[in-house]
Amino acid sequence: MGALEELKNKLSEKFGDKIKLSEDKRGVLWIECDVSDFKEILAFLCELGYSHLSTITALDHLEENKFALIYHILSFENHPKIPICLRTYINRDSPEIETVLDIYPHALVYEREVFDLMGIKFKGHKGLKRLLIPEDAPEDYHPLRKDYKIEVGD
Amino acid sequence: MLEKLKDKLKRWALRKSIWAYHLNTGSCNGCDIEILDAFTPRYDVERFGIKLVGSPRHADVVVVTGPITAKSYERVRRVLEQVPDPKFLVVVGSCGATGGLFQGSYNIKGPIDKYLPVSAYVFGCPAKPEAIIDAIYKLIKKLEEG
Amino acid sequence: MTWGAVLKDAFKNLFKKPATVNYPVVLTKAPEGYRGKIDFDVNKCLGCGNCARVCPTYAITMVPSEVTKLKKQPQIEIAKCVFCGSCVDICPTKALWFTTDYHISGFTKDELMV
Amino acid sequence: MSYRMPIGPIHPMLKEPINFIFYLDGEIIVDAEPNIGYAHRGIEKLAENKTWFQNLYLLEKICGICSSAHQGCYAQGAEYIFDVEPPERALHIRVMMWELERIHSHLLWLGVVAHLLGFDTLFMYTWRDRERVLDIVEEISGRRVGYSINTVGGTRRDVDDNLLNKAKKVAEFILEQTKYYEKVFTEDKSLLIRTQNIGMLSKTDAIRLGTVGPTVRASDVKRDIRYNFPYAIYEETPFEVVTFDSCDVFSRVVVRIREMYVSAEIVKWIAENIPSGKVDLGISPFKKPPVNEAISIVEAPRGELYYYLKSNGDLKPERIKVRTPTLANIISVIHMIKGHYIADIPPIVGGIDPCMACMDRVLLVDINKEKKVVMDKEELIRYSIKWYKKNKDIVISERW
Repeated sequence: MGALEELKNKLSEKFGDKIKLSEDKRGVLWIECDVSDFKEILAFLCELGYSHLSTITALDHLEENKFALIYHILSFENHPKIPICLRTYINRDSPEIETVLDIYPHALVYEREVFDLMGIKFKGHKGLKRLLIPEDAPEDYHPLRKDYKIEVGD
Repeated sequence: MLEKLKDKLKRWALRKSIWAYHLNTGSCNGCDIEILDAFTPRYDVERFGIKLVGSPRHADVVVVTGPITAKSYERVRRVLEQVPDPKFLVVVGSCGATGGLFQGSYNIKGPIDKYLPVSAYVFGCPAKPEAIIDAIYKLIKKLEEG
Repeated sequence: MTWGAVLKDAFKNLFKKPATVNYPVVLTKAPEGYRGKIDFDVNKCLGCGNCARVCPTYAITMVPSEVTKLKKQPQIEIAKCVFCGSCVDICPTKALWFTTDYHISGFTKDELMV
Repeated sequence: MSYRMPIGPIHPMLKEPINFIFYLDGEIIVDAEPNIGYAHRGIEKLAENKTWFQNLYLLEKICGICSSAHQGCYAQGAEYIFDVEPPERALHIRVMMWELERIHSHLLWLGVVAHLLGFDTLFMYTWRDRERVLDIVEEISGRRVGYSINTVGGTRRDVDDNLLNKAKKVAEFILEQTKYYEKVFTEDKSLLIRTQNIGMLSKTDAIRLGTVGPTVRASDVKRDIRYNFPYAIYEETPFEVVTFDSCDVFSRVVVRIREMYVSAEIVKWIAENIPSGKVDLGISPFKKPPVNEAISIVEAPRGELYYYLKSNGDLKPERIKVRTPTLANIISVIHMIKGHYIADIPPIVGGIDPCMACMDRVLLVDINKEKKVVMDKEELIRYSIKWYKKNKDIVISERW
């Protein structure tokens, strides 16, 4: 696939060993990078044409004691047919990460949802409040974490 | 004797024009569009005098859909207090009756019959408009006998 | 819309059949593939419990019975059932099937159906 | 003097609980703050406790109007995870159900917008025509709403010839009905007043605020998942992206009406050349998937629907992330509504076809006069019609 190879080369010569590129059968590009320079990569991709942040997924790796945060970005104009998922890991005890509101202003609601259900704080996000759970819920009540168990029949 | 006459008159008046009020406690809006369908030309429940009203204050039958989610619980309670007294609850959809697919979720405050007696259930996910009309029709018949 | 168009349209509607189906008098028939109330034939049932495992709302519980080979038979609770039909598909001996009866309403919740 | 006007969640304008808090300066809306979560049922946590096949029916219940979009998107994602390829005929049936659902969802929305502007007869008209689509869908899948026709590896039911002919007849009926609605919505004076240059969303703002679906296409941005990231069989179907450039509620109405043409064409094309063959791969519901993760993007009637699925080889998925299109459009509603009057709240918020928005119980707190006015949906609509008549002497309907 021409566009994918060209995109991968552009990324690897710009960031070299800081990122790990992998690609799955459906033509989705998965990038893995360190927390320190994930914003730089996001900014670079945003200029490249990836102007739409679909959503932010938070994964709870209980055993390795870390959270994974995946930024799903799409480009509609010049890189068609290649969705990109950028994955970074943060420590589970102090779940803190930079906000991306300056690159993607529409991350406002996605970051509030991740904070609400998973408990990851976004530094620099002014209106960080609960989105889906009632406000009077206890402070450390983050139901999507793996250690919060619910029993469902079966 | 006067008491019996007054009661019969009240029940006759209620039977003739039931005003329904639709209360969505966080449902997936499958049952809600079926309830709305019952008021559109094809099923048209206005033939029985059933009218969809905008506010709980002039409602006789409260048509409830959805498992009560944590956030809408407080508002549901406040709305149900405002419905005048001879009120009947018709629960539409299996998630209203027993929590259906959403049983056990952390954000569900349980089916509504934990808090208020429910007079009629319409199962099905979502229930067909005819089933909703059938339930309200059965309710009217039950009202006649008292 | 100009004044004329409204009149033309209203006039046309005069001769159209009314869109209302007067339901309680004329019982509308659901199409034959409709997923209504589930029916169950106990002597076809093996008692394997596949339907109980596959049901997304855990509406089917296995109840002891003496008719089936494995001494168990499903008991379907209509209030929990969402009529998805995964039990009908999984049943090896087709002991469960859909009827086209959609009058699934009642005054009490525990109209369990074996 | 600015008011703080909460619009409560119960008995919503669009039948769903959501709460907006508007900050008013007299009649002009200065700022708004969405307060969602009233319909949050914790589905992502439930999905982690049900098996891959049980989730098919759980995720279908996220939204009643776009249930097939959710289930199709999940089934497609699960097929990436199980690494299987569904048969061609199943893909054709799945796309037909998507398009039929888009038609009846747009018809429903046209009726609701007409109702919000006080035009109830049009609401009855659109919903009466919608019944035709619901009938054919009921025959194909067995139920009017929540068809649960998809499964991992194909579809659960086959379609025989007379169902296909009926689908074609419904598509033709929809084609000439949309001509009628296009005439009504674009020429009727009272609708034009309430929808034109209201809720402006310029092209750059639409991209900046990440709006999706018909709302972004109404601001002249060529974004459609079926065109940019084609999935299932959208490469072969006759399809072109519908955009309109007047960036207001009126252009959202036009985009949705024109999309019904495209959907009806696709249903007709599928009814004509659907390949024969198997419909389901017959994967047993107790099969364990390999360790894998996948994303699946689908164009739901309201916009781009994004699924992220992760499996760790167990019978139950490890994580399922769902991002519904309305969550993306909520931010643009806040941007659009600034500077308008209270009377314009129903059309603007209704304009993005919110699957979770509500406007019914308006509580106007008049701070200095300490007078509380509680208005509900009907009164809000009447208030806006009266207000237009008094301030802008525009007569919308003679009832007042």
